[in-house]
Amino acid sequence: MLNFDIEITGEFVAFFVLSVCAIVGAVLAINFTKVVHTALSIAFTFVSIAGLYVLLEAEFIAFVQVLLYVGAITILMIFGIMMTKHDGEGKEPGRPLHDTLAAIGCICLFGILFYGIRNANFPTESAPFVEDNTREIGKALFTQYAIPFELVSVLLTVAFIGAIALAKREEESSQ
Amino acid sequence: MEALQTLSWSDTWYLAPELVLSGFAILLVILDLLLPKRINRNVIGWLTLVGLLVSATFVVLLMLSLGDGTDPADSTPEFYSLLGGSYRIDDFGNLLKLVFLGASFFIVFSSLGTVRDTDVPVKAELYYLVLPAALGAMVMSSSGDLITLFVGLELLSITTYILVATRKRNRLSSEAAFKYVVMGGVASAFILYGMSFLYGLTGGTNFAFIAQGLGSAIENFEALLYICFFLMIAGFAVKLALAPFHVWAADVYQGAPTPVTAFLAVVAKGAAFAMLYRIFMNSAFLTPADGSFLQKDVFIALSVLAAAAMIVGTVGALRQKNVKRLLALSGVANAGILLTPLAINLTEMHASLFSEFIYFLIAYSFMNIGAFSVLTILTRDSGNESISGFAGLYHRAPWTAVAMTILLCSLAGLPVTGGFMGKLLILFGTFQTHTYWLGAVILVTTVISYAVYFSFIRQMFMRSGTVDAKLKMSVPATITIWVCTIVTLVLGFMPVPLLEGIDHIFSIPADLLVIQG
Amino acid sequence: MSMLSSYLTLAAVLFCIGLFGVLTKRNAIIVLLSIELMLNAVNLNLIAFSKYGVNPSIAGHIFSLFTITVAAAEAAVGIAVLIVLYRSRATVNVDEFDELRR
Amino acid sequence: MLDNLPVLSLIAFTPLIGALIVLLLPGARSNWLRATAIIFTLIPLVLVLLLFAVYEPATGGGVYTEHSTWLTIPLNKEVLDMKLQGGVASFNLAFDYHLAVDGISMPLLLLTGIVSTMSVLASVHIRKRWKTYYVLFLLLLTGIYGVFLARDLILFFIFFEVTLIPMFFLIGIWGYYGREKAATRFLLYNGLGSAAMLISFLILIVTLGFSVSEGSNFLYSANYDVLLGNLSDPNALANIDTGNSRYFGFFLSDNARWGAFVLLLIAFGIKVPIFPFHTWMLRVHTEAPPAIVMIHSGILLKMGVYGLIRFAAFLFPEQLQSWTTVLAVLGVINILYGAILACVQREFKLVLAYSSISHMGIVLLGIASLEEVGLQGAIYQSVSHGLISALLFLIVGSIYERTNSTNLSDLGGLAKAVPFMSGILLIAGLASLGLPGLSGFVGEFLSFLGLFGSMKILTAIGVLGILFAAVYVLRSILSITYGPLPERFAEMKDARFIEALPMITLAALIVLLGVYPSILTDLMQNGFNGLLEQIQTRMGG
Amino acid sequence: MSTFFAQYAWLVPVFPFAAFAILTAMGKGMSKTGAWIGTIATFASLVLSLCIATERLSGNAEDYSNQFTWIEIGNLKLHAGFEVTNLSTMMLVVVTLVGFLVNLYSQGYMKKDERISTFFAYVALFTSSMLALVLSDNLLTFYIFWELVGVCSFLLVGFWYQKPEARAAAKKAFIVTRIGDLGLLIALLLLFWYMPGHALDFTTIHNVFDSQGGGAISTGITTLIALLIFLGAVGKSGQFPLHVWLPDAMEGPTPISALIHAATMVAAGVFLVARTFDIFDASQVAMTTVAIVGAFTAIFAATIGLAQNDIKRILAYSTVSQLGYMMLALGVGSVTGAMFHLLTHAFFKALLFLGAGSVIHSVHTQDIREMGGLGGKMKITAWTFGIGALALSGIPPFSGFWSKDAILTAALDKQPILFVVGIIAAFFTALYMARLFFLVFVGKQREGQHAKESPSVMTIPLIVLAILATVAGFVETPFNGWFGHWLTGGDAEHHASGLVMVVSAAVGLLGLYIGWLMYVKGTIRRDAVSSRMPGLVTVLERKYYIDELYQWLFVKPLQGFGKALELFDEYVVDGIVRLSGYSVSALGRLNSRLQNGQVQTYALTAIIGIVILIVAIAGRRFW
Repeated sequence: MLNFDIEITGEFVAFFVLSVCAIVGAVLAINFTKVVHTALSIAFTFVSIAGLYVLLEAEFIAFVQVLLYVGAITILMIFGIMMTKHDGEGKEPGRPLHDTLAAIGCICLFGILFYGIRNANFPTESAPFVEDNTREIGKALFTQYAIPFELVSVLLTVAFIGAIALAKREEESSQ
Repeated sequence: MEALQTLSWSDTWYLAPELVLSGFAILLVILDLLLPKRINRNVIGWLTLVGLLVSATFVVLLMLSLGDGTDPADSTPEFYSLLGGSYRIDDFGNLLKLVFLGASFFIVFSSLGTVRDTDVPVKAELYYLVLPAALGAMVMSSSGDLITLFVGLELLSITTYILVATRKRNRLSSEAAFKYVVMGGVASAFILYGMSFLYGLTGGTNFAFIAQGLGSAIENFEALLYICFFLMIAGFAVKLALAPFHVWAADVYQGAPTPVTAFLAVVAKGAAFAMLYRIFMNSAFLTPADGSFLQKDVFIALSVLAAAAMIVGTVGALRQKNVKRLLALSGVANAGILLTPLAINLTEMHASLFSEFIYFLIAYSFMNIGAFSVLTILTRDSGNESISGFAGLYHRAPWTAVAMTILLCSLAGLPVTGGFMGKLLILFGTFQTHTYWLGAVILVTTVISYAVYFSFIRQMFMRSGTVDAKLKMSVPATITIWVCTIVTLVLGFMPVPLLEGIDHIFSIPADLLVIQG
Repeated sequence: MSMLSSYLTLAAVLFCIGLFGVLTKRNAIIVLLSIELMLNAVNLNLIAFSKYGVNPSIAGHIFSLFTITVAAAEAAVGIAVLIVLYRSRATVNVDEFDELRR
Repeated sequence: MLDNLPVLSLIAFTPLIGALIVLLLPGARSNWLRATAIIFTLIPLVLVLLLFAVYEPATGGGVYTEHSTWLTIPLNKEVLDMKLQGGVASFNLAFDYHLAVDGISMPLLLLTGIVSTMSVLASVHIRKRWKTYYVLFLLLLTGIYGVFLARDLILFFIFFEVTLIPMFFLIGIWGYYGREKAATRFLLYNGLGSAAMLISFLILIVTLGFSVSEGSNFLYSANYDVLLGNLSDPNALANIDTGNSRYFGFFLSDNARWGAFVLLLIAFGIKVPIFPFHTWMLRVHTEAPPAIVMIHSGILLKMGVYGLIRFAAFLFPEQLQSWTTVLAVLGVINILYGAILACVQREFKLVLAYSSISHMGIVLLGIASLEEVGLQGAIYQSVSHGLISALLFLIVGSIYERTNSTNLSDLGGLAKAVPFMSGILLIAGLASLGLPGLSGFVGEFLSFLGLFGSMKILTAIGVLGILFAAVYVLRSILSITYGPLPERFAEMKDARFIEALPMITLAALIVLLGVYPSILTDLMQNGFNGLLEQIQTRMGG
Repeated sequence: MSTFFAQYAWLVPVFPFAAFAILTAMGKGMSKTGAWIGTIATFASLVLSLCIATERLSGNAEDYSNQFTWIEIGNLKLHAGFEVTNLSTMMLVVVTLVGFLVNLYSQGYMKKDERISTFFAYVALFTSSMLALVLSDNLLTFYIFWELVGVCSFLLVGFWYQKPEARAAAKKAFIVTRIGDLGLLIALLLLFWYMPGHALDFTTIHNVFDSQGGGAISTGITTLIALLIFLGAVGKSGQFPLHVWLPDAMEGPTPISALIHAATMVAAGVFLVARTFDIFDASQVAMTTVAIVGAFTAIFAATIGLAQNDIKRILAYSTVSQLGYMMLALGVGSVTGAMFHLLTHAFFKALLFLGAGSVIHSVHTQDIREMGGLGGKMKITAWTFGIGALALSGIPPFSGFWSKDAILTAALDKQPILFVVGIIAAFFTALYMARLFFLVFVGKQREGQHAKESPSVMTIPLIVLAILATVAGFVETPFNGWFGHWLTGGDAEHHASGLVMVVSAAVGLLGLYIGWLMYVKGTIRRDAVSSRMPGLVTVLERKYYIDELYQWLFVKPLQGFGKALELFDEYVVDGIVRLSGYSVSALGRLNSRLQNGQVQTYALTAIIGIVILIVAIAGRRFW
């Protein structure tokens, strides 16, 4: 079942390298105890994923990925990290049962997913793809996906306002 | 794909309810910024109500403009489809939208005058954020496309994350919000993961596409398709708080401001159901039944979850002393019941799943909102969220106690209330399809739930509280309580008009299945 | 093993790592980051399907765009909530957020 | 004169109207409340008595039947073509508002009227929250009348449940020390019973209740008469096994029949109660206020009997027939178990509770006989036990009010202090132990007589119960009324008029039924025809 | 016509019932008048009974019966009705006569009691029920009144309810007889289902069982029915082993002992067997059983009577013994003998009880060891009591002699052993009667006792009964079988047996003589037996430990069983209920343990949940 004989192509090599980077980044992120390290290594993973997007001919998405995740989200996180103090990291007693169960759960889930993926009978040919997919994306966004697009704007506004409303310190004078 | 459809100005008519909501939301944000601090933010509450009402009016108008498909000569379309079917104005959506808007209306209405600034410093946000949340819910019930669905879901979720955290001075509120964010995020991830497979295996995000692709998908990727559905089930189970995915609910309900709790219990849950119906009836249900057990198994999984939710919710509520947590667990049990019509699937014998569902949803909404309104009044009075806060309520406010009793009877499914009729209909469905075990679970958990709900009644009627003074009632809350009580009774005694109405306008092929694209 | 399978497997690995992070990491910020990792795995899935899927289409790209946006919003709200929480608890340890219980 | 009135509805719903009126009266005017409650308890009694006067046993109560559709719930019209007969025009679930009276329900209606009136009179002992009390009391009455009148399964179920809630309150608010526990126990146990009943009912509705009316209008009916009709109709879908359950879910298989039957047995067995489902009622007997126990022991338990006969027996004659031995054994266990336990109790109310169990065992024997004599005996015994236990608890209430105890070791010699009450207590006791000339004997005798034809040994063992009855009745009553009178009771006053009135009435009725049983047996004359005919045909075929 | 009065026989029980109704309704307000109402009503019954009797004495009067349908269910009918036969006429006369005399006597005896009207009400109810029982034409009606007399007996035994002993005695009386009633009830059910046409009336029973050749009912069932009926009779008539209640029943007022526990009700058992004699006659086993039980009871009770010291208890055991005689008579096939003895016994035993009552009334004790020499003070009582004692001891020409003679003759015919037993019992009877009489009336008077003769309202009944006890025997002598003929319609069974007459008279005299020697003359020391065989005397004094035996054999085990069942009920039946409650709530606890506040636990639960769900539901398809 585990059939790994794959043609070694350029794409594959690139995929291999990037995926190793992504996984290593992710694993490191999980293993680091310092938050900053974690944030940075996860950013590394995000960049690797962006690379994979390029490989998958999704340059626009890759761009957005870098911009949003590596830029915005990770920065947001570091921002958060800096705002919150984090002294007593890594000193708590472990939770062996919990961690073991979590590991078992995740591994089982992965096993199931892997079984599904392995058992799938994917079409070997990738269909010819539109050249300028950024334009296509733009077109689609403003035609067929206009409603979700507008909605996302509402969503972002709400998140923005909400985040401010929550995070802002209340003036002592008020009420 | 056919010629790309774009939005035109004429489509604003179809989107009017949604547009009204987003418009009001933006307007109120600005208003809140401009209004001087000293002005009581109840104004925003009232305006929120106006927005909800206007939106509801448009929904009704849209419903009236739709044909019911009974008369072949009638050329009025049974539904409107926008953007290649990615957004649908049909009776499924409209009915649910009305429920969401109505529920939101009563929740906001009853909270007017009971929410205290000391508790919720950002009162304006509490009110106007209900609008985008309701908008999200409406989008979820109306979309015919995975992407739209997802965005709607996230709009609702993110808004509710914020709403939960609005008791800024309360340590519990932000903890609840955090838990909700984590669980909600994981759930979203699961749903998305499942959706990504659904997209990948069928080649479309539109339900029409998905339906077409299912046939070959089941041949080639049966296992992956199973996984895809189960991943989505997991995500939805978290959103719906079905056991064993329910544990967060109690914490979040407890931490949130009471109106938000009611919103979570009614609107958020209902919206998740709307999405579940949309997705599962247009994908899992349409998988070919011969040669694969996929369809059967998915619905069995839903049945199992429904049963587990009923059992765990009821049993868990037995030992619960905090009213909000108790109602959360009761909500878990009720989610199980609400899931049942879908879980027993649409078959030759059982075609009334939607009317069963929506009937009980309506009944459930009213009884929950009523109960939460009573709770709001009580917690404002004493700050006591424990069940003992109800002690001696009969002596302090006899009529409220009576109303609460009726609402509780409805929650417990005792005749003659909306809860009873709704449960009876759902039960009848389980028996029609010979799913006796599920029916038995419903009944037995219902009986156990008597112990839960009657413990309130014991407190209200058989114990004496620490305070004897008359309970101070706020007018909107009182009105809400009585509206809910009366509706509950009416639903119990006269279910037929509503059911006939639903039956009249609702038709499964046109309104639930998106086969025609 | 086709490329698609490889991508899917990678996505699955990342998803599960993310999940494991959510389940085990004590630091609330890492938990939030792990959720982002899960969402990223999903995006990878979507893009891979968009190229190699049964019916390759741009829809996958769109979907992932929305996902990314939504994830950003979610992260923002999450951090905001965390900040409020931190103010009252002076910790970001998830396992110390247990005042709501039973 | 009753022909033009919806008399059955009036019987069932006047208490409800009374409840609403009481609700509107000022709570401080206890006299008004009492008077209203009494009036609205009396109205149905009078109506029932009028009905009794004009009731013709030979023709049955068909004239008074009220039948109209109540709810017709549309099930979605797109029920895919079921390959039955072409297109489907409509598909409905119909609950009817169907009230009827016949030889089986008539005696129980009389019982309800009488006992409820006595109980409302006995409610003088209620000392707090009159208004709520009377509202709930009247609500309870509506439920009880409804149960005995309803001929639609769902309507029946609703009335059945409606009795639960007021009872919960009545026990829980006005009961003794352990009232809340008792109330909860009552609610849950009976709730489970109702759940079992509903399962069974729904199985019946989706199979037996299915019929095609007028072309392609499909209907699930919950109407009892429809079910009965389909049961005996060989062409009904419920009786045709097509072997394909997916498309024809209407077949009522043997297994389903058995399942439904056993569930009904459990459901009503809890109410009766049949051993081992009896523990809940012990608490109710001890904890509830006596006026309510009068209703509970006097009427509510009979709802179980009624249900057993009306549903378990009439709808499943075949199953019942093959289980008569089981039923009889259960009956004998009930008789002896209750009786022996009653012999060792120290608390008078518990003695009475166990004696109720014992007496209900006799009812089971009557049902198990499947003979007209036995079945009539079962109803007769129910009525008689209803009157007797109501009387006993009436006295218990009066005694408790004076002595603050009903423990046998605390009491004694009351015959000296309260000779009238003691005398009535003795009469009730003697009736309870089956003394001829009092109603208890007739019921027991008829039941035994019925069963003896088919199961001699079991009946003989069951007859032993009346020996134990003598033991526990005399033991307890004599230790209350006979013997030296303790000092502290010397100043006790005998029954007031308001107490004496119901006592005398009930005692007189007990004597009347004992001496002139034809009052009831004539009434029941044709009540069991349907069942007996079915059994006959089955025996023949 | 000859059934003129018989048609109105139903009025006989109605008079006393009316009295009962009036007395109950009027309540306490009429103590003196009340007594008279009861007495007059009984007198009316007596007059009517005598009219009927006269009517029937005039030759071959036809039996008259009348019935109506009591309950009609389907095609089954249960009747109620009355029937006048010679047998029932005799009983009518006995009951009304003794009843009237006891009423009269009670006027004096119960004078001081504050509940005198209640007393008379009860007596009236009893009389009424007893008369109705006698008149019943079928077994069901019979059973109904059979129970009613039982309950009246219970009420009257417990009349002085404040005495704990009275309470216990009343309870015992009712419960023990109920054991017998069970037998009768089951017999009734059996008969109902086996008799052709579900008939229960005595005439049909007579016809069915008489023509045994028809074999309508198998012998086994017949025996069973007969034995069950006999069980009823055993309970009511205080036969061994259900005799224990009768001596205890002496806690009731003495007139009651005379009326119910000597003359009438206890004889109802004998009457029952006589009434259904055809059933017994059809089963040899049943007959033998009746005879043996009767004979055994006769001697058994007589021996106990020897060692008792309570005047009423001695008489009570004597009653048990004499009822045994009657049963013996029935067992050997002599209905006439039984009924004859019933008749004479009713008179002389009522006489003895009333006499004893007179004594008790006067000296306020019942212990014969505290009495003595009363003969001088209470002449009438002493004389009449003496006559009664002689009649009981079977000394000719008193009535007891003749009736006992009839029984012994029949016994000798059938089975000599039974005869011997009877003779020995007769000896003991004479002996204890001598002891009783001599200890009470002869000898030295006790200090401090101011005995005086009772008022005439009490002595007149004594005199009347004394006359009857003397002469009643002549209706049936070995030389004149009129009574037997009249009663059974058959040929008189008079086998004049000189031997029997001589022997029975001789043992009677011997008993009296020995008693005289012991208690008057002192030739034989009183403790002659007790000093030599103390064990025996104790056994007799303790009534063969039967009560104790029952206590250990039935009462205690049953109580123990009841307690055990109570535990079972509490811990097993209810325990399971509670356990299921607990387990549900334990499940709830499990849920609340899950809610530990850790969001990661929640997520973990969810993940494990979904993994299990997939494995369980999807996994089975791919395994």
